[in-house]
Amino acid sequence: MDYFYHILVVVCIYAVLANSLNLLTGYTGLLSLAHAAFFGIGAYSAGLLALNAHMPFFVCILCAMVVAGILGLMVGLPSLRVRDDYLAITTFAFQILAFGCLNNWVSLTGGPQGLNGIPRPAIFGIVIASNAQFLVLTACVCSFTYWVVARIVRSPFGRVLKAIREDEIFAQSLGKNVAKYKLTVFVISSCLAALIGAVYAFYIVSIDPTGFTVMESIFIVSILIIGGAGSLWGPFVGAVVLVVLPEVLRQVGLPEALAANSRQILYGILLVTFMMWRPQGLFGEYKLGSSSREGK
Amino acid sequence: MLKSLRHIFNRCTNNVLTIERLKSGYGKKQVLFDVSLDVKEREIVAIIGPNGCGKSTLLKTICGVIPAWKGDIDFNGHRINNATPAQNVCRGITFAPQGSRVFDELSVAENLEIGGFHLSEKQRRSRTDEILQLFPVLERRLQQEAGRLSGGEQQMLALARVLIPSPKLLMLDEPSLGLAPGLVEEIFAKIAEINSQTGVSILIVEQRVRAVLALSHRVCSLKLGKVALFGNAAELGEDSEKLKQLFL
Amino acid sequence: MQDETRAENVIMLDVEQVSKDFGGVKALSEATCSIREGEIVCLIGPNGSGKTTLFNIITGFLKPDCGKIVFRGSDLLTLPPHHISKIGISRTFQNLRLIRRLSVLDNVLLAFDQQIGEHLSNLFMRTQASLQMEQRNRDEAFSLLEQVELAEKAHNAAEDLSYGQQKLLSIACCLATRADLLLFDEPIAGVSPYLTDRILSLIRDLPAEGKSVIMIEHNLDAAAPICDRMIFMDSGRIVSEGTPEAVRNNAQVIKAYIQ
Amino acid sequence: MQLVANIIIAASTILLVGLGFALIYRVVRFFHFAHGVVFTSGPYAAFLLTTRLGLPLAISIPIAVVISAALGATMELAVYRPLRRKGSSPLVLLMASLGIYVLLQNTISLAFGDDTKSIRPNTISEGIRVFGAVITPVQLLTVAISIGLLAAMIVFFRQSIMGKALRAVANDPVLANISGIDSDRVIFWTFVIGSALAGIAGIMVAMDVDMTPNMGMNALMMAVVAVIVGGVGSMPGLILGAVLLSAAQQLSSWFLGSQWQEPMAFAVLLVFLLFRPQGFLGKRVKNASI
Repeated sequence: MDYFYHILVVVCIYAVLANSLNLLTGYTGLLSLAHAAFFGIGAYSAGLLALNAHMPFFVCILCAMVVAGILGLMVGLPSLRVRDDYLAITTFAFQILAFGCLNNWVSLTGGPQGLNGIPRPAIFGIVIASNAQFLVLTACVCSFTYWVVARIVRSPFGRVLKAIREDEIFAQSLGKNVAKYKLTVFVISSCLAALIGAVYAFYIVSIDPTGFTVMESIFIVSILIIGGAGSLWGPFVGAVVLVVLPEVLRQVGLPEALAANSRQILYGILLVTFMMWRPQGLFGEYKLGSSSREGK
Repeated sequence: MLKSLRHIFNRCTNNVLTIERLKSGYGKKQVLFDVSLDVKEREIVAIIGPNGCGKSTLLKTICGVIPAWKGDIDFNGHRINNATPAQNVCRGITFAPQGSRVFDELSVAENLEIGGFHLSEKQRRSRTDEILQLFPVLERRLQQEAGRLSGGEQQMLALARVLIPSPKLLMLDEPSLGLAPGLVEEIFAKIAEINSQTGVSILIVEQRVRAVLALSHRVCSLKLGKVALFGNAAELGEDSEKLKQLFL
Repeated sequence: MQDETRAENVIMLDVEQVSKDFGGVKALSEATCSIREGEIVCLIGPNGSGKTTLFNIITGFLKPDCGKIVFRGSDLLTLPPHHISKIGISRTFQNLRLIRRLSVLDNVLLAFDQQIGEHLSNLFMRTQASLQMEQRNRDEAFSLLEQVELAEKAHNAAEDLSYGQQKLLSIACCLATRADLLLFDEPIAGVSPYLTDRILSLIRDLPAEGKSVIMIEHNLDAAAPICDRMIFMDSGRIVSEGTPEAVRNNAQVIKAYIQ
Repeated sequence: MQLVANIIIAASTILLVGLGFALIYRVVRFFHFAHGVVFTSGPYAAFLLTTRLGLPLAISIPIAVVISAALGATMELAVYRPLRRKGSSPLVLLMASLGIYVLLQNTISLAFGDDTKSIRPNTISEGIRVFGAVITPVQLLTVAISIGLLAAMIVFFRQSIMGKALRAVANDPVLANISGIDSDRVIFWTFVIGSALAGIAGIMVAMDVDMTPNMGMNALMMAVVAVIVGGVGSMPGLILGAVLLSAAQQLSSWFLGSQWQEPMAFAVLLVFLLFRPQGFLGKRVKNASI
């Protein structure tokens, strides 16, 4: 049963990550390959504060979100100058830089050993320790994220985001301050990633840089794209498919040593297949990089 | 059945190109409405008309850059509605797009070689030598980067490039665009020379109406995507009132 | 409301000595013109004469090399495009720009200015006000769509419209910004005769609402009856301006077209 | 002196990978991430041929290069060409190539294991002293090969019709199409040549420092950085970029420790993307036309 809860927690975590990335990539059309970095920044900030400063749970989470928000703003700046694949490369560079820092800044982050023994969080005096309790917590975060993203994309604010995704120049010509919107979305998206990152740190107790690699970023993007970018339910479906499917395969009896690779191979195949035959994903309305413009 | 008969008929007349009721456009925007015209062997046909009347669209549709929506494009008895530009080049239709476009990062010699991409090495060399005799300006600058040529020289290069594959039909889109007045006459004289020397049929789009009318045998005037007039070029050249009516 | 006779003569937009160079090609050279309140001006000229460049400069998408543009007292050259739209200049594009996958209604709603719901903080704090405003805008958008005969298609995606309807929609978006100076880039090119009449009559009625229009159009027969003045451009220069009749009979214009 | 030697060696490796990547990017205009796994495929193919089939290294290396070239060409035929036909955006192509990368890298892991494998000719090679710096024969060979291939590429571009067609497509794809160039054929050969270059680069690197299944990502990223820093589409720019990048890396490893090499490279990239996205010698990135 505990294993079952664990899988659900993982699904929730990836659903939050994909959902927050959805705001950026699916609704605003800014492909980011740095989402695992923000996830990691959230986890490390919260972990460090809990370990070294013994801050309460909520303070840790809040600080993690603020740190990630500021960094998100910085990563968002290039998006005002470069677009599409160049933006993807820029975020990619940031991702590698962030991983390099987590891995090498030993005095702060503990280097490859990472942080160990992060204390169990207490919410209103209740210590959260079991997988079932964490499932409730992550499910709450998941609903919260869904609520935030849904409220944003269904509002006039979200309408502007979609306009920027489809045709930036048209949005500008209608008086929308595109730069402001892009930066805001970068910040919100990073904050949400950091929020679930912090929860993850408390859940997993020991964190190390290998959880926040480029591959992890690509995995998050895959979830979003396969589920469907630009749809509210896409990220959930994507998370379920990509997290549960390999578990099912494992149950069929693949040896443990090969499981990691075959899981990756599976999502590599899925990614290529979807790009070729259904680039908008299962439920998406948006194909990456396709603007509204018809060729003249 | 009827269609193939028509193609046979087109082959019997001396039409190089026959277009019937052609419809075309970009995306949803229809630009050409039932355009029909024909070009005979060794003939220069001018296409004139105000902006946005579909002159360039017509050339692009013929050469296969944009698809024809409806209608027939017949070249030497073959229906070429869905041919790619590469197939058309092999068949003998070449196209010099607007604004003296050349490969500016390639040398003059390389530009000419690209023009004969589908030919064999030997053919390419002999064709290049033949064509260079028509363009002594280029011969002196073979190794120069094409982007560094003057505007007039670039247009000469663009003309030379499309002549390399020994086309039967040459399509030129505003060869005079952006050139100084003196050069325009030079280019027009060159086009006339090409036509008389090689016997290639030419379909030419131009804004400089009087100059192009003096050069052409027949003229097709488009207005809002429809053929407003298709007839003798010299006659229209003398009819100022008619011209003004077609344009303003 | 302003006194009409006086408003006729007040200058709304002043373009002075504007030049723009694209890698050695003079797209605009010392273009000078002015637009009065409540006037419809038609900009004509051969391809590459600088008409669209002038539009791009007025709306801030391009910065000129030199010159000055003043709109109702504010200098436009220092402002970014979105700001220029906010102070009352709106435009359409030659290669139609619309958000094709959004509904017709959403396209119009997008264009309204000063929406409470477009500020992030308001989304969570002033939910009620945001919703009310959205409802008001929705009503207004519907009446605008009715005006352009697109109300029935309000919930269709913009890409499902015909080309002419898309042009109408882009004009409706322009109107929804509540701008007073409207720049239309080839509003009737490629449009069916029926919709051409719809669009032209829509434009003709704009001055009565205190709006001015500059439009680029090649179909002179259709455009001439509705415009007060024509400006003819050639090679980046403003060659001639005056009543449509005068410009069309101007020797220089004829010469430029029929060289 | 050792530092200068290291910079030259590192630069020539980057140049080798970058040459292939830049070639492909120039023609197809999207980031071909799977180039990284083509790079890895070279040494693993060589490893397979020498250890399992017992072929001598001198024979298995050319075969391995052919295998890499075939791998790259297969990607083009099986994935990229169909995608292009559908008019997919560069981002979709980029994601597809990431998918291919993940797929193939893990296949290699699965087949060979994640541990380090070696195809070094002899286990311990004596360093040669050149101007007071110690260089291994393999490193010397790497420098020689990269210079040789650079020269060969220049000749290919300048002399052969395919090389010229390739430049024409990179220069003006629309005009190339109108001129009757079959762009699919040109792109196919671009992938063949670019992938062969990647295979060679991978083998040279593996002969120097051994191989792991994920060696390609790092190599690829260095190539991407060098290409962007140098300026897309400029051969001298690429050389400059490779030298600049390896200098930044070697200096940072000299002063900060070797673990900072990689972050340093990306810091350089970020600076360039922020302040000069067109790179050193590249043309200005065209803004969206209005």
